[in-house]
Amino acid sequence: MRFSHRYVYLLMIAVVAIPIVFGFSTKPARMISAERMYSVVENVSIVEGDIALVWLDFGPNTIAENGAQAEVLLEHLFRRRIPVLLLSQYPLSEGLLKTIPRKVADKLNIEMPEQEWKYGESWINGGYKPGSGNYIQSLVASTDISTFLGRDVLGMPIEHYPAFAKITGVEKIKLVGEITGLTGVFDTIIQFFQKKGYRPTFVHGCTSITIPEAYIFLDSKQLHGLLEGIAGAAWYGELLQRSFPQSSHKNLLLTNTALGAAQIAIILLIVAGNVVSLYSWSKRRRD
Amino acid sequence: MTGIEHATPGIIVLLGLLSAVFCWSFYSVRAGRKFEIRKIPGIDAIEDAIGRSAEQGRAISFSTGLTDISPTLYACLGVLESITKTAAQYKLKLLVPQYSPEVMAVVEDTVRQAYRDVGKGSLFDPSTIKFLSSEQFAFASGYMGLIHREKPGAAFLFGAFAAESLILAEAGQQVGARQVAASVSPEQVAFFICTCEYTLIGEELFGASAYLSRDPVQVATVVAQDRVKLLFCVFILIGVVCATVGSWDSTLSWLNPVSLLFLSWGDVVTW
Amino acid sequence: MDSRTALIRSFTFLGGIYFFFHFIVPESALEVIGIKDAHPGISNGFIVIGAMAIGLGIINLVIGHGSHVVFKRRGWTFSAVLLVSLVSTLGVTTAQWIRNRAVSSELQRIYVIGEFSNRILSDASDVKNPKSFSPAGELPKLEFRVHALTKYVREVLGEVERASIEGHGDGSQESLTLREELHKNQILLAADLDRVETVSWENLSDSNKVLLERVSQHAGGYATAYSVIRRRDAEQGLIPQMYTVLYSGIFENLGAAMFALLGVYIAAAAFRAFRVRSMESTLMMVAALVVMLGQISFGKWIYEDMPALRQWLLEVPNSAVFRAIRFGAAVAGLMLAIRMWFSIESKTSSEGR
Amino acid sequence: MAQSELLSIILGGIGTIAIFSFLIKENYFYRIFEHMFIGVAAGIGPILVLRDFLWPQIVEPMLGYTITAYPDGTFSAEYQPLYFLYVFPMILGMLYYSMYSRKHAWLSKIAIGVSLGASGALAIRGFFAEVIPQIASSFKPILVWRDGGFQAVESVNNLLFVAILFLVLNYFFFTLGRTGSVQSRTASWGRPLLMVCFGAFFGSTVMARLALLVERVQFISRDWISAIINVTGGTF
Repeated sequence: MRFSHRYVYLLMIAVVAIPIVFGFSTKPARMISAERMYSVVENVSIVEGDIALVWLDFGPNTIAENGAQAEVLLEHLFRRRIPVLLLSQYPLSEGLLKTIPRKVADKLNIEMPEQEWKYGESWINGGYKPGSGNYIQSLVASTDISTFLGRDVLGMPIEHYPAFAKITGVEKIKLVGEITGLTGVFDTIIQFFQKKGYRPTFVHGCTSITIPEAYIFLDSKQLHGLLEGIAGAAWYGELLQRSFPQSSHKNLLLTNTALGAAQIAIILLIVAGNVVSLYSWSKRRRD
Repeated sequence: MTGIEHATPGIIVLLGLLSAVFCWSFYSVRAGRKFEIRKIPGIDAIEDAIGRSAEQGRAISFSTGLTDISPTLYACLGVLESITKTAAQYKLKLLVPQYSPEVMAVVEDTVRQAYRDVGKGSLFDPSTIKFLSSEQFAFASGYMGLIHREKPGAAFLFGAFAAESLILAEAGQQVGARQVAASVSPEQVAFFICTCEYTLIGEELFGASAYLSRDPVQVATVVAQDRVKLLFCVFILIGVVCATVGSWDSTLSWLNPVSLLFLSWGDVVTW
Repeated sequence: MDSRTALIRSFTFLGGIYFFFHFIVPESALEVIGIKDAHPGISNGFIVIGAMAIGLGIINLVIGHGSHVVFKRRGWTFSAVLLVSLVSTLGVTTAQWIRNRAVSSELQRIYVIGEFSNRILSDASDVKNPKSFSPAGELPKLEFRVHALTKYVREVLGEVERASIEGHGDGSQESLTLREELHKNQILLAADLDRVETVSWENLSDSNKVLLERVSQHAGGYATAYSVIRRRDAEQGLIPQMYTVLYSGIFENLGAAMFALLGVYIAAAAFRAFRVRSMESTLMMVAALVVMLGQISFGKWIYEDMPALRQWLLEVPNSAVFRAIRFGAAVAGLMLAIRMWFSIESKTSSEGR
Repeated sequence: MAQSELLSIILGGIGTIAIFSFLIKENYFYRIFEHMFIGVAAGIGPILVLRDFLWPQIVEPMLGYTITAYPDGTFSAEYQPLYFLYVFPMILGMLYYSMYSRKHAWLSKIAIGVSLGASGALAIRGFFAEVIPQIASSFKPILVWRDGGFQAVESVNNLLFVAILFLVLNYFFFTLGRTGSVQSRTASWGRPLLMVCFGAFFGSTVMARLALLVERVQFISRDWISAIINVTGGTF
């Protein structure tokens, strides 16, 4: 009995490793909510001085899922040349606020050497903002967000960056993205990030555990687009690749394939286990 | 509805009511009224597991996981105490891996006391109360190693657990220990059920020590908590009826027992 | 009940009394008696008690593994590994901490500029009850304070000038913008000083107000730019590098690896437990399968509405059961809480022998 | 890439493999990293408590380090002697260490007592904070009329919700019904429902756990390997 478990362990690792190591990737499954999200991001209308706000509220524990989501969303926004303000309500994500946009920008810079994506133009990092609900309320209420935010993580005044200098009111924030695996965080955003005559486009990336929560808002049309775990990110990547053929998301597809395979493996294991026990049971019945 | 920082008049009344129930149960138990506690299926599993490791002369281990100083810990200590006493009788080695230094102090105290109570104080060896780590996964790795080296015949996992629950339970499973788990974190119970001989669910953890010890005070506590729950059940029932009426005739939608609890001092005074 | 028991029990009771009253007494009343503002401080006091216990863990480890090493017991080499990494981590983290404190106390000298000029303003505009405290009782004259300020600022600017000769920062884009910002504010600040020194400070005229405000503003910009540069420097050097290796290299990676074990264990658990054995195990298996199939595309092939079914399962039955469990546990917790607080025990586990 | 980062990746990779080697059997390689992990964690923890709590929140105010001295000899604020009261909890906390002395071990029970008492009283507040909102949100109309119409689906769902809630609560009564009473006979009905709930929890956790496994495999097969190549110059 115990020995067979080693086989199970081995099987799982193999199932996960083979696609990643040998680069087998299957076409991701179509995700409606991810498709909705793609189209809203594609069609959000931006004029000079408008920005997008993206909250990265995840730490090492959910980076496997949320990291990929953050990357595809940022890539899309960067490609559309929408300036992104990055904030976080979660202390453990401070490091990621630096690395993830940098990674995406580097990718694009290699892809299109003639153009440039750089800090201060394509994105700025507002850092960790404690006080969740209260903070968001006062942010929304403030009539001059650039001054309300004060300085970025480098200690630069936000006015220092032309693209972000003139965020007079919250109305300038056309799109709000929330990437998190924490429960209750997105609720606060939906609750507080609005005021009379202003509701931005909300997009959300959630982990497979928090999908149910997110669905509630999707049904009530409060949420305009959703990335469900890796699968959602993978389909989003697929869509990006369709409109920007040179953009590749090999890793993402591999991860998605590995995950799907592993999950199917578990289901098959359950089935196999039952078949075996049923067989031995019927055998016992016969003799 | 946000968390409640300060008691409203309604809550104070409710608290008074609950304390009354509490006192009543203690009084009636003291007065010698007998309450039978429904058998909690897991209990046999506990005694059985200890018995087995006694036959094989293997150690037993008891972990409170990530529990900090809290009522949950208090409940676990009740169980630990009676397990320790049994272990002392059989002269079994008892391992108690620790997560929090503060809890360690409490646990060591309880275990030492339990040994003394059965007159085996000399058997108590402080080194079996091992501090592993205050970091979730460092603790888990330490526990895995410990279990595999000491190969206990029985492993008890009582208290609050998080993602590491499965790692701990799987370790016991691998060395073929008979495991009994009890968790107040429903998310983790599923993993215990898959890997342990028996799993006490949620409140059963609180009932267990009363059942094991038959100690009047603990019995009284269980009696009290049952009565309080009954009270709340009635409360919910009323609430549901009110809500239904409210939905049928929206002019009555103000009917809501809970709203009484949220009346502020100001409202009461003006009232 | 002997005196020790009595003592312990009374301490236990006293330990709870504060929080109980803080809960019972309405906020307005707390405000009146001044508890409201003191509350964070007081609860910190309680946290301190627990925080003092941190040493226990280390003592336990050192005693346990130390004896292994000393008496060369079985597996003493591993104990040695543990102790070595414990000591080195303690050393490095402490060194890192001290180092950062040194940097911030250095930066404090610059932050004072802005703070002090603001303070001069606020004190001068509200002479009745000034915020600053002077051991001499009476605050010094405005003129004197401003003079002290300018003198101080010149000193500091000099220091930083000398310090930043050892070219700070890496050549990266950020550090360039930073130095630009630093330089800009330095010039502005110097200009402000000149103007400050030319005007009279007999009393606080509006033009003077504006001047001081500008000083504090530019000092602020100057301070932040410099602080970022210094912190970036502080990230160089051996200690921070060792810290990175210990923290990101060992601590984070091993944690992630442990966490990842769950990926294989969960499969083993499912394989072992989800059998059509009893009604219970069957129900559990079916629920798990529905949820799993509901979240992968594969599921839709089996049954079109699998995701919807999953959704319903999680929203209706699951949340009801979850609530019932938490609810029961909470009530039981409350009863135990009361017992804990009043240390109600039949046999005397709170007795001091 | 900085030396330290490179070293971190290499060490991290070796450590990861060591942890995974446990899946075959408990072995020396694993043991080394297990002890290293515990050692490092034990070293980081206390310093964090000291650095982020004890020093800035307790010691500094106590010693008046939070007050800035201005160039003109004045101070940002007057020293608050009340902070010195923190000495008492400190002394209380020190009592924990008496557990190492045979003679005075009982003193540690005082510190334990205070913690128990405090957490007891706090739990009373916690109870109301947790339970009241839950009760409130359990008040679901079991017959739903909205905008003039009867909502069949919602009604059924609410009815189920309430029914399940009560059935499971009933399962957790221990002393209510004497054997043979209605309660004790219906008590077991809650259990199947519990199992459904746990199954669902299990299922919804699987994906997240697997994601972590994938992350590790990627770390080994990409970052770690390339770091090794980077160091050895690809000559192996």
